[in-house]
Amino acid sequence: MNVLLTLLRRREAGIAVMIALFCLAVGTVKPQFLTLDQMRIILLLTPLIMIGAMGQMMVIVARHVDLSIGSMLGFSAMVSGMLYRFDATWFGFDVPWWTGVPLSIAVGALLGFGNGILIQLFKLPAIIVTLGTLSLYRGMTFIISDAKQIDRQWIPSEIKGLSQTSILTIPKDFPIAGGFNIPWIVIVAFGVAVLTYLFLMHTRIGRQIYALGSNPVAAPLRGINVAAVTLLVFTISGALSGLAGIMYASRWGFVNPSNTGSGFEFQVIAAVVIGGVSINGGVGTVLGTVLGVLLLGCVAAALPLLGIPGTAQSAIYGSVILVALLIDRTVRRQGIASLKRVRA
Amino acid sequence: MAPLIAARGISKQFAGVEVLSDVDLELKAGEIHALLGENGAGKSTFAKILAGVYRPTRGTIALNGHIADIASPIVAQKLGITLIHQEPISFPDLSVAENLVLGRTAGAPLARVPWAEMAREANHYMHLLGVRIDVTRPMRGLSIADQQMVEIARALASDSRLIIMDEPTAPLTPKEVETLFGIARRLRAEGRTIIFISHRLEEVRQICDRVTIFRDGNKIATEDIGNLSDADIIRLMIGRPLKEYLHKSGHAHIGELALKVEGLTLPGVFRDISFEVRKGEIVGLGGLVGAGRTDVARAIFGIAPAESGTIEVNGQEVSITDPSQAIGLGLAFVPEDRAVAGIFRTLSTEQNITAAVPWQIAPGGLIRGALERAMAQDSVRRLRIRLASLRQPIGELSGGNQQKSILARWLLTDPTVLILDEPTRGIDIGVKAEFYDMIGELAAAGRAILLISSELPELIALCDRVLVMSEGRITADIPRAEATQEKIMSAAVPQAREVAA
Amino acid sequence: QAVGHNFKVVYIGKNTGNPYFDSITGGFEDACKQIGCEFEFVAPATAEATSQIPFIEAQIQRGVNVIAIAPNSPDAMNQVLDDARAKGILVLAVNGDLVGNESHRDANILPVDFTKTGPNQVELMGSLIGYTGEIAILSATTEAPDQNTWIAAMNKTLAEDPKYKDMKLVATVYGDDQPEKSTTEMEALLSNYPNLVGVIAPTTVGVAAAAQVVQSRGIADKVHVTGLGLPSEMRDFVKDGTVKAFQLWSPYNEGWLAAYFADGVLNGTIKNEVGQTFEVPNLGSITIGDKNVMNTQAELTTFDASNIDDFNF
Amino acid sequence: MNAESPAVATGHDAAPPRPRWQVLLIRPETMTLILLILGVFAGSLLSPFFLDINYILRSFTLYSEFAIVALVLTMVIIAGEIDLSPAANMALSACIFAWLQANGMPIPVAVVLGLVSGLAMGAVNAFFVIALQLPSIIVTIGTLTLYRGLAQIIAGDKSIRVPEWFIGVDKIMLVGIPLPVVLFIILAIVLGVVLGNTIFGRQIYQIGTNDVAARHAGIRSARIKVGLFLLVGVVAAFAGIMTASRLGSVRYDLGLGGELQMVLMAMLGGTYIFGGRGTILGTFLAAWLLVIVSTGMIVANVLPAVQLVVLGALLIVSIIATNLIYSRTQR
Ligand SMILES: Nc1ncnc2c1ncn2[C@@H]1O[C@H](COP(=O)(O)OP(=O)(O)OP(=O)(O)O)[C@@H](O)[C@H]1O
Ligand SMILES: Nc1ncnc2c1ncn2[C@@H]1O[C@H](COP(=O)(O)OP(=O)(O)OP(=O)(O)O)[C@@H](O)[C@H]1O
Ligand SMILES: [Mg+2]
Ligand SMILES: [Mg+2]
Repeated sequence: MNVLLTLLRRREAGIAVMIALFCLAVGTVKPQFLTLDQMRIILLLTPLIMIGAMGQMMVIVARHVDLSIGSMLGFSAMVSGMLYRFDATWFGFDVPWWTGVPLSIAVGALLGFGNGILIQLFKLPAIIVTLGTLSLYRGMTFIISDAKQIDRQWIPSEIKGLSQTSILTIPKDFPIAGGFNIPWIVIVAFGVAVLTYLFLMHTRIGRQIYALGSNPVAAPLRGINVAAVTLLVFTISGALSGLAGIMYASRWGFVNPSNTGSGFEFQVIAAVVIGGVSINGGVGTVLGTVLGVLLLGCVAAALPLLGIPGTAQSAIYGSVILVALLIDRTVRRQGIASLKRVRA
Repeated sequence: MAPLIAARGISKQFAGVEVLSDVDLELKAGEIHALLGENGAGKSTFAKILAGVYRPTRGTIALNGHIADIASPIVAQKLGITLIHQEPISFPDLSVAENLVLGRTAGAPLARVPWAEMAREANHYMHLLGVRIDVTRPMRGLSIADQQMVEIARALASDSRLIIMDEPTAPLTPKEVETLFGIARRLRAEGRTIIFISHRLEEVRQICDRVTIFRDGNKIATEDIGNLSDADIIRLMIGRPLKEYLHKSGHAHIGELALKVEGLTLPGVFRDISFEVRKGEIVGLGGLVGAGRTDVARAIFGIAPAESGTIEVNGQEVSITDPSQAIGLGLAFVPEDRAVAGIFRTLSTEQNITAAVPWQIAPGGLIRGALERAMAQDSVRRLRIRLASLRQPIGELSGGNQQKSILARWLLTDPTVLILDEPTRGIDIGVKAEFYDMIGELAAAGRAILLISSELPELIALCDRVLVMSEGRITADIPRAEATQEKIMSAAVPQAREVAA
Repeated sequence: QAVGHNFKVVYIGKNTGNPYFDSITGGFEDACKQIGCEFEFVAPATAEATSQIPFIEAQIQRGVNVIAIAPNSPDAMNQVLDDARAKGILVLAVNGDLVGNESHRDANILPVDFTKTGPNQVELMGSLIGYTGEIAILSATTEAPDQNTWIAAMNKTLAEDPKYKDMKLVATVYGDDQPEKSTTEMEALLSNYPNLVGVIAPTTVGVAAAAQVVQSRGIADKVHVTGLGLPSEMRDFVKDGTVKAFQLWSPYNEGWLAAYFADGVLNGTIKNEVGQTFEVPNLGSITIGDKNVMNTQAELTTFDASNIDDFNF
Repeated sequence: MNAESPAVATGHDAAPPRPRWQVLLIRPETMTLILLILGVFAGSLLSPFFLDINYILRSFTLYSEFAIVALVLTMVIIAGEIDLSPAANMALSACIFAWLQANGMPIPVAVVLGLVSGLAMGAVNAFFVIALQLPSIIVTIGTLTLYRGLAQIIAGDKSIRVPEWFIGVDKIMLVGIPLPVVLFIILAIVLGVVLGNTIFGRQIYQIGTNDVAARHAGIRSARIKVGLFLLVGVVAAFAGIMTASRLGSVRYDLGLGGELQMVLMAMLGGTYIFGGRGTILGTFLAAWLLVIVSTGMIVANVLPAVQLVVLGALLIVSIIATNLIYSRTQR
């Protein structure tokens, strides 16, 4: 009984099972869904959401939410894009290809810091502030870019290469999985996940994020610097959105003031919620979030393969979110029941 | 040699209410010092000021002769001052071990979390306190007692020179209390200082060297424990001899059955609860924090209904699944936690008072301002609620007056059965006396009253019978004549029950 | 009633930040410099069906003489466009038409004769794959009116012209003009049809996405991508050989033609009737086709390594 | 106020009351009103074509559907919940309505079924939020995706036409005011009275202020919340069908992004996102503010970019102001 319970409480197990079942189901209809090749496609669908989800997860664990990530992504991507586009006219020389990476991250961090300041300084609810900056930052993106798209010819080929070339490539003539490779952005995304894990599970500040979300009232009594932690999580969320921004430029080869990053927040929050991060703060694991992202990736990759029209996609996403919520709910019910048992 | 702590002229105000005035107190190194006083005397507030939770409105604190500005819990921690809060604070989603070390000032933000050592250390202290909990399990779901033990362990682990324990023993069993005292003595031997806050004189006598007595936010006296008899202490605590201010409202004549509870059970919370309350009768319900009293009350009132058992109101068997039904049946429930379950902080006092009787103020659906105003006004007058305007948000009122307003809310429903859960908790002494009078009057007016209280004198003085709960069961039903603190305590504490049996 | 040449013309694009409209706008601006009219470009932030309505309302209120619009929806704007025309404003659909609702605009300016687009694309694809093998189409949305007319024409050509008898159209998929969606659809095509040799993507977003998939898989020698694309977006793919050739028209000329047409109509020098012919600088003589549709050029322009650098849009 | 005289035995423990004029004037609605007036000035400075009541009314019809839903949403937020799905609900019920009538069902029946579907969507939200006690923000993010998706499945991405005679609610004029605006005003008055002067309204505030205390006081908070979700559902459906009549056709992306507009209206009106505070008047004014600001900028051909910035800034400024005001009345 108890074993079952603890297994059930392992939210990750649940999602892993969901993913496995889903893939098998699709695989029976379309065998090519279970190929390495397909895995690569799925992996290539996930990096941006994965990176964004790591930041969002920290924010939600700290009992906040960040709706502005999409706009931060767009803005920071645009800043880098414009650097690449105009560096010659501005500085008279071409900047090295990698400059966009730190730049985007820095810009994103700055925007996130802005969110944090508003929230912490004026004691405002994060959901409203970020709803405001969602529109504010998007507008700023239009203004700085004069509503002009940065075309792929301006994005350095090395940047674009990040989503094609890779460190580990199995030689073409190799019997199994010939030519299979995992592009850089996927590796970067998982790298971010690992770092997030180390940060949240193995540093004092990381644990303080959980503590803050778990009991905001008691946090200061335990000497937790609430202001600092809040600012930190929002800054990180911004920085990661910035990273996702440059990754967007790499993956899609352009930066567009209106498309780039719009709707990102919904995908990411969906992934995080599916991953079992509790909106009430204090609860959530990197593994769960990663699995949540992968589940969404599998769904996205399976639809066209099954010939399901794109029009059905968002309905399916919606259902997935609600199902995840239902599972979460039942698991928590178990939790509460066991709690009562403890008392008598 | 300068005293470890020298507090001078400490005063504290909350929203213009002075809850501490000019308290001077000196603590020697290596003493166990008791703080005594009625509920709301200001003990916890003083403790919190020492621990940097509150800043004093006036006054200074010197450590070893040097003025120290204890600006925050972190500072207190650095100065070696640790507070065990009256209500244990915990981070339910973090493991027991983490709760134990959280807030250590040592280490950079990015310092590694030493999970292994952490667990080892936690186990060590848990063993020391003789508690058997898996330190890797999350805090959520621990009993209040266990949570308290973790708090204590935390204090020990922090190796501070001043440890303040605010009613640490309230939820503990005598055995646990003994272990705690053993440790306390050893700490004293190591030259550490302990402030021990408790309502239990015998405990104070067991381990304390000196006592300081608070009343209405003033320090009344500091004495060696040996120089004071219990009678002296109580006199100092409440200003006048006990019997005078707790007059027994004997004359209420006890009428027919109003509330009958039969085998009420909510698995895991309480079981087989049976008792009856008659019109005009005041039945006390005593026990330790976490005994399940509130949950029983909540079950009767339909907030968290029991799974089995029957409830009869005025002889009729009823099923209550929602408070609105309970109210319809003439039940009323003044909850234990005012802020959480009682008041609508930001809404006007008049709204708060009339909340339970909507249809009386809005015959036909539309609210009649004048009608509401008149009813609220009448309650304010009768209960002597002190406020500036009926439109004032109730949050701006003092605790006592908030509590009166909640009582007023329920009196408007003209209840036959009135359940009061810790009605005088955190209420200052003057208002408290008024409450005792009111409760007496209500009984005299033929209402049946179930009084849940952790304050033994209160139970003994006011109640015609005292029921005692322990670990979710009723362990005693003591008629007024035989009700003594000892009897109630021994029934409230689990071990004692086994001994008796 | 002649309004003179200093009339006010506004062009309402699908959405801001859409590179395609920069060059149309360029055409309008230059033409208005010549003519002497006032030109303004406005566009909503998103290309959602109703997002243009407040802008049309606003232009009516501002009393412009000409509203040129790239409609986000074939019918959502019918009511407000009628209001505009009732106020005597000349309403032109420029680049994209109100298919099925032509009565709600005065005239429609398209870059090319859309009936020729399908065949042109098929011929280009054929020339790339030696007129044999399995091909697929990656389109915009399932209901995109222009793409659907072209796709219909492609099917017809493939079926009827013996020249293409060895070319087999195996699938038509829709990327909804989103890079993400288009990419996954393209990937799915490649895994579902292993011996695919060509993909036609008659949409700028789709063709770029398809090219990118081919590029990242390094299968340019095996799968040929072509379609309708913007030189600015396709330049790299052409240069690295991922895409041999693709087609489009000159958006610039659409703006140019629209401005001159408006000037003529407003000043009575052009009769907005089917069959009428008139001269436009640099474009020569233009004929108003049925449903008052006119084109800037007959055939598509083909871009390849030889000429890609001559185009800056 | 002699009624209060006996109480004015102000004890040391009672804080002095705030003067009456403060109670009346220092409220978020005042700020909204001021912003509104400023907006009108700014608008007329920006463009000579702006200050034309008919134009403003006509422009309001473009936002009237959102505004109408925002009024109900205000009550939901005051009750301590939130619903982000109404815009998607509008689209789905409009699609259902349009699809049914396009497939030969008589318009009145189709309308009724459209409204019923809206009610059902409200019920789904209520089920997840009340019965399963899940946070409404997440639930409705889920249902917003789901409803929009279902609309897309029903309509594909082609648009469904409605018959000519059904087109043009916004062209119907009552005393020179377009019908949708009239409906908005009437609904505002009705809901204003309900929220301000009835037990139902009173209890909505009490639930939003302290749900636990409300239940202890015998208030059926679950019932009331369910009622509110259902109300939003059906009103959203109504708004969706009204939009169909205004546009003459229905697509799945009808009212896309409307949820933000609605929340924006409530917030600009001083409704407190965590419940317990806010008024219909505030939302009423905020709706006009929003229309004035956006149309003012559009008619002046201000970049949509700038409009986004202004709206975002407005929201943040107003929430800061609201917070200051409330914390002031809080003490
Ligand atoms: N945060 C606060 N805001 C307002 N009043 C407060 C606050 N904390 C305490 N009080 C009031 O200060 C007085 C003293 O409270 P305190 O908790 O110090 O009493 P205590 O001696 O600890 O009582 P107990 O024995 O019940 O713990 C009480 O009247 C209480 O209502
Ligand atoms: N093991 C536990 N886990 C969670 N909550 C608990 C536990 N034990 C007690 N509580 C909560 O602590 C509060 C006090 O416990 P309860 O009300 O059951 O007993 P009580 O005798 O009424 O305590 P009190 O003296 O505080 O009134 C209640 O809100 C109860 O739900
Ligand atoms: Mg205390
Ligand atoms: Mg209790």
